[in-house]
Amino acid sequence: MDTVFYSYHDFMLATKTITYVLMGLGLFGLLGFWLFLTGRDEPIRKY
Amino acid sequence: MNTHDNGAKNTLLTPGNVITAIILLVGLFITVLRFTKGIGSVTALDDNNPWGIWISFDLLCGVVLAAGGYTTTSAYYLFGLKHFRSAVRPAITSAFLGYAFVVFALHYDVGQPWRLVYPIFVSQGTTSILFEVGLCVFLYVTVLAIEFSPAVWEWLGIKKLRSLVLPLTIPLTILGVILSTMHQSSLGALYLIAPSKMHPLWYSSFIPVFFFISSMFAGMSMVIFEGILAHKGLHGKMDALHLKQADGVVLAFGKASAFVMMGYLFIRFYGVAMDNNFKYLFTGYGLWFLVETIGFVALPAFLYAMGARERNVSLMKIAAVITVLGVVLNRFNVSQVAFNYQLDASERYFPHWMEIGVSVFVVTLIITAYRFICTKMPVMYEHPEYKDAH
Amino acid sequence: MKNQSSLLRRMGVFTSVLIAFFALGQPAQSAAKATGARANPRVDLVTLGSGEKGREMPLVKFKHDQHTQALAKNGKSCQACHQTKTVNGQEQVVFSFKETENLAPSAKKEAFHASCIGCHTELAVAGKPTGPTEASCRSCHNGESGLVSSKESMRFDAMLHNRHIAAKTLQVAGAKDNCGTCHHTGFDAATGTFTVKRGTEEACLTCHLTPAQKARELAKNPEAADAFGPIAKRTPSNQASHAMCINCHLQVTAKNATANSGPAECAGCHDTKITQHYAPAQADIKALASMRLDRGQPDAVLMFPATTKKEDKQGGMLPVSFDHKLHEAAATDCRTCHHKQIAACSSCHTLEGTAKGGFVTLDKTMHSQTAARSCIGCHNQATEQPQCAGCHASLPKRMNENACGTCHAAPVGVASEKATPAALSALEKEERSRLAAATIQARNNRTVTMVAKSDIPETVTIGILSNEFEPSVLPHGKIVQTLTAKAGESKLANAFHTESTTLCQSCHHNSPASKTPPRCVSCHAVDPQKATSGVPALKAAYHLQCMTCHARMNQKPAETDCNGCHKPRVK
Amino acid sequence: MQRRKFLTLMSAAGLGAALSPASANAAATTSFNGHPEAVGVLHDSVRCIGCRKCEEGCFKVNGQDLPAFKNDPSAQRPDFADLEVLNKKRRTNCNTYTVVNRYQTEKGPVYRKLQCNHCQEPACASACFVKAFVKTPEGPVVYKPELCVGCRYCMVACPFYVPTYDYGSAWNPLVYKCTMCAPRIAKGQLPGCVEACPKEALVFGKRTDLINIARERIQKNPELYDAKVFGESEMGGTNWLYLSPVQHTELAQPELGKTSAPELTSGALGAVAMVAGIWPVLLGGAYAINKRRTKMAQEEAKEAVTTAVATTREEAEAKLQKALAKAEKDKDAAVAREVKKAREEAIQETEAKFAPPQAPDGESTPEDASGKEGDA
Repeated sequence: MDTVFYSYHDFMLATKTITYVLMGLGLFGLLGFWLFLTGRDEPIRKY
Repeated sequence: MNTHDNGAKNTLLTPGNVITAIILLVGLFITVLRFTKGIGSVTALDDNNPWGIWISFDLLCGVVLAAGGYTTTSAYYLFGLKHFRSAVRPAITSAFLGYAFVVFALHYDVGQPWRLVYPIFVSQGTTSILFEVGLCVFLYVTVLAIEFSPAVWEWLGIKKLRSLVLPLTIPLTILGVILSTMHQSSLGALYLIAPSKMHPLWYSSFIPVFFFISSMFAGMSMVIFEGILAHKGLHGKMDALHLKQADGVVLAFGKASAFVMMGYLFIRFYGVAMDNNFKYLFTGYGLWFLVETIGFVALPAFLYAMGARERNVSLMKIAAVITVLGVVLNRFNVSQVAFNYQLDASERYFPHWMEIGVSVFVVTLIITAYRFICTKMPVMYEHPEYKDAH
Repeated sequence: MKNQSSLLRRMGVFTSVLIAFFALGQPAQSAAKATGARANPRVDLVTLGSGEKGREMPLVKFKHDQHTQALAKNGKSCQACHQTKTVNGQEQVVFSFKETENLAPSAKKEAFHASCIGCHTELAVAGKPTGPTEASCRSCHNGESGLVSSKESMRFDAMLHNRHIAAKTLQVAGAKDNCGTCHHTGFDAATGTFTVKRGTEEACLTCHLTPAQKARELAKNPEAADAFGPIAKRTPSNQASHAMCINCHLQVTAKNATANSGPAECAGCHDTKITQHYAPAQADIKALASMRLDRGQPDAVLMFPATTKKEDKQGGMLPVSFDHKLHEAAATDCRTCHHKQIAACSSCHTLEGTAKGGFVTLDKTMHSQTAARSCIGCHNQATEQPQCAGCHASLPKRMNENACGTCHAAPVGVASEKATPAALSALEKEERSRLAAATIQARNNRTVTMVAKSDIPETVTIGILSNEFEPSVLPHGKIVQTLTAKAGESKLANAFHTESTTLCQSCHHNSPASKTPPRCVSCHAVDPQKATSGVPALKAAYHLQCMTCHARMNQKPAETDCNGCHKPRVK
Repeated sequence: MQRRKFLTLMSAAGLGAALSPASANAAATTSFNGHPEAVGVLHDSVRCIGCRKCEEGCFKVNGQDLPAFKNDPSAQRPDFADLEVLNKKRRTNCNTYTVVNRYQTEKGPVYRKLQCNHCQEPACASACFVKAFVKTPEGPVVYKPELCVGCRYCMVACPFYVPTYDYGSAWNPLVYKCTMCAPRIAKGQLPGCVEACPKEALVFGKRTDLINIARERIQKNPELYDAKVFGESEMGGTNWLYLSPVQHTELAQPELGKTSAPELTSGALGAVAMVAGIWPVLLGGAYAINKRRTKMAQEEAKEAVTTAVATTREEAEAKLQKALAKAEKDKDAAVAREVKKAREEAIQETEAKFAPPQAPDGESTPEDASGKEGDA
């Protein structure tokens, strides 16, 4: 599955697309981890 | 809109209303022209100058002047500066309106506005800085809409939706800062791709940083500036807390602005040093660069500092106006004065009156919408039912 | 009511933001585009300044000729501004302002102001037209006046040189010619006299370095010296030439006002059109042109490759029979070839290269393609004249290996076993010179017969590509005749066009010389897609060949005039 | 197991391709030189005579697709025999894919053809946020009108001022630029302009071959040519290459440097990911720190009050004991009443002294301090 890139543009297009997807996943992942991290601190208050 | 407050029929023909009506009519006329005869019929754009004031003012200035949203929310929610409490809602409101109308104004500028969602849903050109701007603006408008929505729910009395949104405040604030950082800087990064077309004094590989840092004090100064306007026009809509905190907001944001602006001033000159562009400082463009940096950054920074030392709120308000003008000047310098600087005068761009007309139209719409929201919804005051919970 | 007025105010703020930008933005743009005052070129501008630090005013651009003329009108001489001193028994003008040479800047400034304003005021009092007086500083110190110098360097070409040699007003006591009037080997400052030594003449610039050269040399080494002595004591070229030329011209005029004395004002020498100003009479041109400078140089020489290595004295290549006399007439002056000093090329440039010759080897000295002073470089330049450029533009400028023998040929009348570099270099100098002269004579006598008219077609019809045009009729015979006639005018062409088919080969290239060259289409494909890489297809080949030649030889039709060669096809 | 699952997920999303090690560090250690088979055109200004045949050839191929002529057969065709237009500085527009301009130089008039240079690293493609420009492996940079939003960022980005816009169209305004006749090339034909050139001032071929041809021409006639092949390295190289008798800047060819468009923006794009990664950490941290600090301040204040109250209470108790003892001694009830009053006074006084610290603006807002909304 090794793609040959002949131009830097093609390379960037591929890597940036992946990065954007990972960024989205990462943001949700961090939020989840934050909740996991602080889960025992105190109960989440409901309004 | 104004008549809603006054009610009496004889006030319908006030100068303010007449001017608003004329602007809206002219705006509608240009809108019709734009969407029937094409962009060329209402603009002075050409093949050398594809971006006019609809980008310079409506997009670049519009976005940077709406930066008050993220600065205020992060100051209040993230850094725990409680005396910004009353400034949060107005700032979110104006940011939301600012962004909404940036998107609205873009419909005039792009050739096929019905395809504006293409970059997000159809074909993602991820190498483009504009893709990033588009994605961030799209997400940030959504974030701002959610952040703003409690005011609507309170106004409409829908408690359920309101309580659904409130727990999201902190994540949304953080997301808002991330998105703002990205697209505020990316608006500057748009110009990274055209080094040969930009005057060296304004082209720098640090231009994204310049745009981001300037968005901080632009946002803060805009909050102060909007405060001045709101106190003149909407004084009656403010509650005690708002009035009590108003001066504190000015002092705190002014002080912060002053410090950020000094840092910004230095990095602008570091940029000149790193590209060895000192020689250009002694040309006409250099003079203009100094006017921008000294006259519209260093000067208001000093005014802010003096205001902070002497607790002089009115001096800070003057500084805020100069700062806002300076940021507008900077965005125009980057996008118009420095861009295509090497072309002959005959090939340069000067806006068509109808372009200015559309921009004025958009600004009028923002003001009108802002007035409507502030008179109807709990923005300047806290809704009596949710007073403790706010 | 309050709301409406606040709306108005808000609108006002936003509008003023816009206005502020455009109002402020425009001057910055126009300022950057603004250019200076319209250029006013003058030959005679002299920039005057006292050298004072931190001056407030721009330097004065002084119109010298205007002042010379004004002084003459008012009966004043050069002494109004210049001092004099005695040189070679004659009173000479010193070309710096008054006695200001050694003054402090402030005193110098005072001197300028006193003299200029004093003189102007004097004339003003007398009611005569004059220049600026007291309190009109900017009239003289006008930095943005647009005045620019159009001064050209003085070109003392062969014709001018010959006119000086022929001038009867110039004589040197006890000498049979007047070279010593200008050329000197030394100067005794105490007595103010020149020493003259005939046969050692050099160009003025050989000793009198330009101010820039002098400064550069002294910066490297304050005690720098060359074959002519220490550089520090040398008068720079501009002072030397003004002192020598103008003083002499003034003296001749003083003795005899009607004499053809040469110019004394700036425009006389520094105008681009100097040769028009002082063109010799038509009758004299021929005589002057055939004059030859006499410095004891040979007419013809056998030039041998020089080497610094003793054991390798003979070099390898056959000598070149060099027609020195012919080249003297063809060159502008001696410095065309002899640059630093008049000496044999090999005294600095050897096969190995020496520091004195800047490590430029003899091979490069003679064969560099691009250096204007090398043999090949100069001949290459000659091929750029219109009568040669037609063919030569399409030919590669590179030397080809067969060309060596054209110059490096065995001398005429020497038995083949003796025609070796070693044997020839062992001959006496006179004998070598005689051999060279004989070889040159034989070369000049050679005539090249062109291919007979009957052997070439008069017209060639090119129809293979005709589409929107009728076939093109090429006037082949006429072209050959024109080229032959043009080449015949050139001595250089006669020397180097050695074969009867040489001229043919400029068009019928890349194939052996022949009376029946291959057709163009044999190499140039009709279909560009099928053409060999780098070889133009047929249409382009024709157009390239014809158009380039026509353009270079200034021949009609114009390149874009299709109908000049092709008749449009009637549809 | 985890890793495999992750990779499977990635592949499923069609992303696995570029994660392989060979291309993972491609940007740092590999140079991108364009597709080896890509074609291009060499324009030789030494040969060009400014006859405008290329403009005519281009119009023959593309004319019917241009806005002014698309639906209007009666539209006046340009007169390509008119060479007077060379006296004006012209540029391409939505009705002309190519123009030839004349430049006065010390070597006489020199002509240069303007059209899309089909960059190896196209700025337009790099700038386009809907991938409407594609650099094909064959060489041409082609435009996909069905994707174009009309933002005109390509026109801002292009260093050669090539993309043009049809500002006159209300419903389908598009970008127009030279296509290198990509459809013709696919059919084995020459681009329209190249075919029309009478002097082969335009040479079509593989870019790698064209560079060799250009170098050979320079080498054979160094006095005719400037030593630079424009387009060889400009902004990462272009597939149109130029030879000139004078410096290329005299022919209004911009001084561009070698950095390609994607390289110019890669730094800023990289920073985006870092912002998305680091900002939540820093800002979340700031939030947590502030929240914790507020809480600590509250607890400290509470503790201080408790301690102070306790101390006072003890002291008062001691006092009371003493007083009681005295009272007992004196058996004076009235005195005992007095002492009790004193004790209460002391407690009140201490409580007032250790009341929670007041906000700077003098406002005491306990509900603020807890940051209720923020407890997500």
